Amino acid sequence: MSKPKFAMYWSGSCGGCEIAVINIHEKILDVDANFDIAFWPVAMDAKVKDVEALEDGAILLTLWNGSIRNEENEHMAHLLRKKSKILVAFGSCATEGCIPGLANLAPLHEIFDVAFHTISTDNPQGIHPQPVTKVPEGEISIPLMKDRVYTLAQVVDVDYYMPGCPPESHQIAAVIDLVIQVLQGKAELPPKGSVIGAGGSTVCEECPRKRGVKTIKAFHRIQEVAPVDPDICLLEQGVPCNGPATRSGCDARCPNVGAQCIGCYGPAEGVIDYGARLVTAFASVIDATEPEEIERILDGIPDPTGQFYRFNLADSLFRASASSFKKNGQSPAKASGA
Amino acid sequence: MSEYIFYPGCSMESSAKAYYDSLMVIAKPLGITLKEIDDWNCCGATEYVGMNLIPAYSLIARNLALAAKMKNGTDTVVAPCSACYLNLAKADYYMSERPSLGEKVNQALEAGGLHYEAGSLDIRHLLDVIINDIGLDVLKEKVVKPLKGLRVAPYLGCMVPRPDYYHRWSDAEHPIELVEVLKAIGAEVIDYPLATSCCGGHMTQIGPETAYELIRRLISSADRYQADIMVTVCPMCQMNLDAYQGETNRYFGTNYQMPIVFFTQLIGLALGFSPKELGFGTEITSTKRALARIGVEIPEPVEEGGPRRKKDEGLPMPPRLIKNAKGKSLHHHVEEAES
Amino acid sequence: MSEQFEPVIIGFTCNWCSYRAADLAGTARMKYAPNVRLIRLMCSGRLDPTFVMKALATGADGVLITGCHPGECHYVEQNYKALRRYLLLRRVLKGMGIAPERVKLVWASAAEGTKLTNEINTFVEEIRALGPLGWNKKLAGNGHAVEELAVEEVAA
Amino acid sequence: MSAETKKPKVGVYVCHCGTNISHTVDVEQVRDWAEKTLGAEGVVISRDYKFMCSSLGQELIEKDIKEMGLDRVVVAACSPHLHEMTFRGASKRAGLNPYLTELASIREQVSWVHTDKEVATEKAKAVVAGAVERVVQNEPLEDIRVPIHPDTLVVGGGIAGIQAALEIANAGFKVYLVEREPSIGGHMAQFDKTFPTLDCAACILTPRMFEAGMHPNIELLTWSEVTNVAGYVGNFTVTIKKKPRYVIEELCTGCGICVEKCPKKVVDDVYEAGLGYRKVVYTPFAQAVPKYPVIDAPNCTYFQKGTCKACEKFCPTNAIDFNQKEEFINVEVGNIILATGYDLFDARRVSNYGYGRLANVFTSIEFERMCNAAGPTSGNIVLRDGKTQPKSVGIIHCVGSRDKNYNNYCSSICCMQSLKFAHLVKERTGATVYDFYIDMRTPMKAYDEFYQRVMDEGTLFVRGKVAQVTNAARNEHEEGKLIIQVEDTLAGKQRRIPVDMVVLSTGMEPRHDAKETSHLFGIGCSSDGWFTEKHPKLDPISTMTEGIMIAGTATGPKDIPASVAQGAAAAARVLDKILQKEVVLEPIKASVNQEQCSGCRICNGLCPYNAILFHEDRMVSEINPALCQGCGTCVAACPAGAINGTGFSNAQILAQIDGLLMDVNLAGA
Amino acid sequence: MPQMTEERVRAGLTQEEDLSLLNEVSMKTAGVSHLEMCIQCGSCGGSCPSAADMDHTPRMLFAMLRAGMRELVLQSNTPWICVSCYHCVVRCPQEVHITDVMYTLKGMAIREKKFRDAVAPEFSETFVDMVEKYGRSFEFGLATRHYLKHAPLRLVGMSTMGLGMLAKGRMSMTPRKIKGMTQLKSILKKAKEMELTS
Repeated sequence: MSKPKFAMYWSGSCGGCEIAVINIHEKILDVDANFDIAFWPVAMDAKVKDVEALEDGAILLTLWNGSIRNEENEHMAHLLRKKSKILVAFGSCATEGCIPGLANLAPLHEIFDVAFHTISTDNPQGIHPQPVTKVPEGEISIPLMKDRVYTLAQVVDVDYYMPGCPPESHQIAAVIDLVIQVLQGKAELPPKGSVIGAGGSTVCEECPRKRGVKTIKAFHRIQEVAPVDPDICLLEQGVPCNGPATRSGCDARCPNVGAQCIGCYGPAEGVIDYGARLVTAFASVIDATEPEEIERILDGIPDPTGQFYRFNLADSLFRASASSFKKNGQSPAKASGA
Repeated sequence: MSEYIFYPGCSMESSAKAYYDSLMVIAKPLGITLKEIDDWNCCGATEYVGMNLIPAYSLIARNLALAAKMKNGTDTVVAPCSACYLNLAKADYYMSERPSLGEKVNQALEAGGLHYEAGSLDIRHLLDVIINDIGLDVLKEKVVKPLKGLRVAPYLGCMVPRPDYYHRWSDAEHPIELVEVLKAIGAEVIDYPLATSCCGGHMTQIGPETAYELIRRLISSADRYQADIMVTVCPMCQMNLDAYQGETNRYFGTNYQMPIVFFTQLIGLALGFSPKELGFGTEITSTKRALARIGVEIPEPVEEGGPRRKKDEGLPMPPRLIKNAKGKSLHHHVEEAES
Repeated sequence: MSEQFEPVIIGFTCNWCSYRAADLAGTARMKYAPNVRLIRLMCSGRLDPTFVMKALATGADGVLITGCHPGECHYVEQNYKALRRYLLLRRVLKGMGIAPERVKLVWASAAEGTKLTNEINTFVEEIRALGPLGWNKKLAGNGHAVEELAVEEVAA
Repeated sequence: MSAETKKPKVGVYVCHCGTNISHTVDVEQVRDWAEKTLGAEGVVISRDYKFMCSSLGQELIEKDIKEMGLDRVVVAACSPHLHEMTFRGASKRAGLNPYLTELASIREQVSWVHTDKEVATEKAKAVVAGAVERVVQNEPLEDIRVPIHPDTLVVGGGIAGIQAALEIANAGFKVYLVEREPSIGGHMAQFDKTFPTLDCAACILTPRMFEAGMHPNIELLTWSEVTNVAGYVGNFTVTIKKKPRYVIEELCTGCGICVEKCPKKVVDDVYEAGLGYRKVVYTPFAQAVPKYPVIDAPNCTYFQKGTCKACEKFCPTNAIDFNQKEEFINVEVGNIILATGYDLFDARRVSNYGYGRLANVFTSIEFERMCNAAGPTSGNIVLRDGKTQPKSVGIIHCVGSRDKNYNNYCSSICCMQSLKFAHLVKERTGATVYDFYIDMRTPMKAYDEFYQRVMDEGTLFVRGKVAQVTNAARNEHEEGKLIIQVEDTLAGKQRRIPVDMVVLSTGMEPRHDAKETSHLFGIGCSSDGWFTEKHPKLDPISTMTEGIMIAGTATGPKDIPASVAQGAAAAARVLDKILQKEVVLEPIKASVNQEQCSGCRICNGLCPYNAILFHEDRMVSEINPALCQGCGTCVAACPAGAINGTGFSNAQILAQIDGLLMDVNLAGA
Repeated sequence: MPQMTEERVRAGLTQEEDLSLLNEVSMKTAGVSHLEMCIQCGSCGGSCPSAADMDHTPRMLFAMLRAGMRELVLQSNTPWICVSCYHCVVRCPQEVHITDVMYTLKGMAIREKKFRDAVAPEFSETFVDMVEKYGRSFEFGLATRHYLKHAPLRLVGMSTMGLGMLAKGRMSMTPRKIKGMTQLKSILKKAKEMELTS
């Protein structure tokens, strides 16, 4: 009996998720022992046409890492969806857009400008990538950018979600164990649409810091609080820690080492908009009744939108900022060369 | 040192020169710096607003727009003339109360390249600034020659305490500010009932009989309470009571000789300045007799004229309501009587 | 388009004050702009910022939040919590490029039918002046071609 | 998502409300649209009817529930505050959980406030769509029943509070009657006569006071104040502060020797309204209930200087105890009646009337004390000098009332009070009486007849709001008098009327601490400061807070008969609840999903009822449903989305938003 | 006819043909006049220091405005006798801007030439002329022009006082002109074009 097929794909993301998978150490051997790795560009050579040649549903499990930033990403998402029985949105980029999703705060032309025409870019000829370029050998093309960053589930049907930037290796190992047990008939898959490899509550559940009833008179950036009390809830010390609203599963890694949670595990179970939870949570514990005083306290959070949507913008109710919807001929098809 | 944008008003250049001179003299010791609005125009008095609406308010607002340009660390405009103070404050207030008026006025101002954002300036009367910014303590400190024995009738008139759009004054009818200032410079202040009644305003010009009656009421009341002198904060009031006193006497067959001066003049005397530099002598009804009472010798305490409240018999009275500048009442105390 | 833009506004009302003020406005046959559609909450404190975002993302042009006057909350002081959330929410909206003026918090007691109608009329005019938000249309784009949509500039 | 498992069957019922709705909303169009467009949302039937709230209308719904198996109902009609109970009742009768029925307000929020029929019809559709989407997300809920403690707290021992306490006590239930002054009796005890019958106030009030003082079911707590209220209808725990009397009640016989021997007098600002004096150890008045005196510690020589103790020396029963401290007691009650009364407007604020400046200007309450035979002048109407009888008196109405500078409302009693004064002046002095009024308001039984009687007695009425009272005489004739300057609006001329005495008919104001009181008891309070009724007409003695009633002038100016009636009515309501033994509460409550709670404690400080407790051991928060009042603030605040609020769940509200914006998205599609 | 609600006044929403006399006056008055809120209590007429010389008390004028008695109101001497003391304004229980309404009535009477005694209107006009000419008030010019026209005899009587004023340096015989006359003129020109409902 042949082993079931496994695939992992890397779209719009940093690649940290791939590293996280490798970080499960010898557990990776279990993957190889139980699966036939059909397609995993990072780990082994493979061709898209080989995937296209597979029967639909031939791959048992695909871990999709990365956001949908361009048409190639989208094309591959549709392809792997068709070829996979179980498609997992793996990591923050795939589940909620993650840092690439912050591009949704700006219009595409600005993104191109920053990438190709600012001082940090060494581009003496001012080259601006074109969708189609004529070369002596003929035409070559690069994929078109989409208007904004999409999560995997916004493009194709997704079976499971595994949050984290990247997902914790021990959680990956646990998920792999689970799948193997399912293969061996020892366990059942969770219901479709579930979040796997994470808890249902939020980071505070796993955070060892002591917490009391919160009344906040001022917010500070963590580096401005000196010294940070190692045993007391960071939020109580005025540090806007995203922990209360961020899904558990990471063992409260950041608060454990004295840094505030920045929210990479996304919202808790059933939450519609991650940022809204932080708006209401932080605002609720402010100890002031006069608008001026409240505003003064809020000044302590200089970029609330950035802080509340660092990982979740592409999956928020708004998906993007108004300016990213701007019509301005920014698409590479229309952008003329430099 | 407090700095203010200064709107003198037309009278300060002419009929109320004494007001202007005395203000300039006392400003320095009191720590008041006045930056005159560059090229200000007439506020329109009570006449312009009686002709039309937008032009009248545009006329006033030109001054506000010019003043706003001078905002530099201070956004307070000080006007010594009651009518000017009221007109400026009123334009500012109505331009916000009725945005449609504000818009139109600004359209007119734009024709002259100006603009005024209603509510962006704080428009205050000189007396308000002296009592609330400089303060009675500083004033008392600077007094070198208390006006002991001079019986002064404080005459505030109408347009300072009323309609009081921004609730700056302790009361619209019986305010205490002028009384407090006069007490601070050592004067004996009489409590007569007409301190904020009308001097006749422009009626001296257009309906003198009406005006004379109003002038008579004021002077006769001050006289009944044995005032030596009346003190005002307004050029129009001073003009009417002073210059038309003779006419009034002729009309009613009376012979009042009630001098009336500006409060800044009396402050100046108390601060040790000479009568001449304070503009004394420019009044029509002579202050000579009244002034002779001070600085010459310490006079005997004068029996207070007018009705006196009896305390030791009869039914107790409620204590008087002292309101703070916002018009809120301060709680009253229990009056005690040992039996 | 010569036709006047008719904004669609979602209004959140408190069961004890503003919803009753709306009832009162009705009973007194006061007239006001028909652009606001009300949702009853037990208290302005119940207002989850999610509701506001949801309304704006789903096609509303503005959101009106109404509660009891400070110090008069039926549940003692929950309207202050609404106030705090509202002030932070506005900052987030601004970051999203949405004019914070599209969301407004006003106080109206059960007796203030007139005030509520005036606030509604004023707010409708304010939103009318801001123009359509049309977030639902923005999101409805197919992801490839960017639709021609007016986008408001928000001052930094 | 639960709705997807079984497709709901929703019935939509659109009411014409006679023509109240159909005049501005095309009801048939809404009906058709609901069935057609909202079919996808689960609407299986849509009907319209002339009056849905009629028994026939309700039967229509019941029939459909039974025959068509509807599991959700939307009635598009009036405000839920009017008929939500009605239609939930209909659903219940047909076997459907009442909380699966929603009322969409298309009358108060649509037909009555808009004029354009087309626009109004579109809005009505949106409102209906919102309600349909919402009702699909509704969950069946069960009413909450709580037992009622049979004891009652009455706050305020004026005539309204006394009446309420007596009614309940006479029915056999225990009442705690709390009064912050040393004696019950309230304002009425200060009055001389009552209008229009001219009954002696004391003669009709003191029997009631004694009855309340002696009643076995009434526990009188005078010189006491409520400091804390916890719990909810049926089960309040109230903390009452008993201020130290410095007199041991058990030993005191009320003989009055201490009062007699006390060497110090102070102006009595309360009972004598500042017009007379009392001793430092005192009972406010002869008929006080209870009879025990109180030592006014701040003014007592012993407390100030450590010497005197005259009262202690002379007390035959050793009842004086200078070491008494304030004491806090807790009582358990099922219901509370607030009858905290009013304050008088401070007439000094109207500086143009000269009160506090001009000696012979008096307030109405001063004048009451002056007329009272037990008052400082033994009932003689005299000037401030204490001896001269006035030859002319001016009485001014509406002082501080009907005036945007002070209070914008009519104080309702001042016209009659002024007429009573006019009569008393005439009767006792024969002086000329001028009565200055804006509008004469004499609407109750025998009131206008009294007006005519006073007219007949020769009082000179002047219609005009007095501009000023001044002592600035303009001529001999005015010299030494108070001059009332007024426009006689019927003559169209300004008049100056010199008089010897002016009486200001001052209005009523909410208690200065009414806002604090409303917070303490968790009831509504208008911006003026009057307590808010549950319904101004149909339920004037209830508040929005279950179990707390209001009576008397605490809700607004009223006269004695109205206050007494309200006291009795509030008592009847309380008795009704006591006899029902339990009370039904709407199941709008919050609860914490213990699995999802992270124990962050953000919600902990948000509940004003302390209903959220934190389990340190399990590190989770939990809500006590008995204390939860259902405001939903914690639901909105939970960052983990772990708190659910029944009746107003996220799912319900988000669905309602979708429904309300359905047209926007349909148009866009 | 739309009601003259406070909201409408604030927003300046009106069309001339919609206006009743009461509403017209309300519209032409600075601020929000609250004129329609008058309860006819007479506190204005009672307060007025010069009521004795008025043919109608202010309260009566308001009733007449409500009754639409345009001619009678504009012919009344009441607004001209008003001394702007604001006693009535602070005492008015309905916050009617009484003094400002008087100004409006004066303006209307001048425009419609309804006043019966020309002294006061012409004094106002002279004053306004001076201000529009110089940007500042010019007491000497004003007094001489006014008295010459209306009270030559009084001028003689007043001359002692006037001379006194001159002698004491309290009256200047030459006007002072502001620098920005052109600017002021263009502002006033534009303002006059825009008079709310002219």
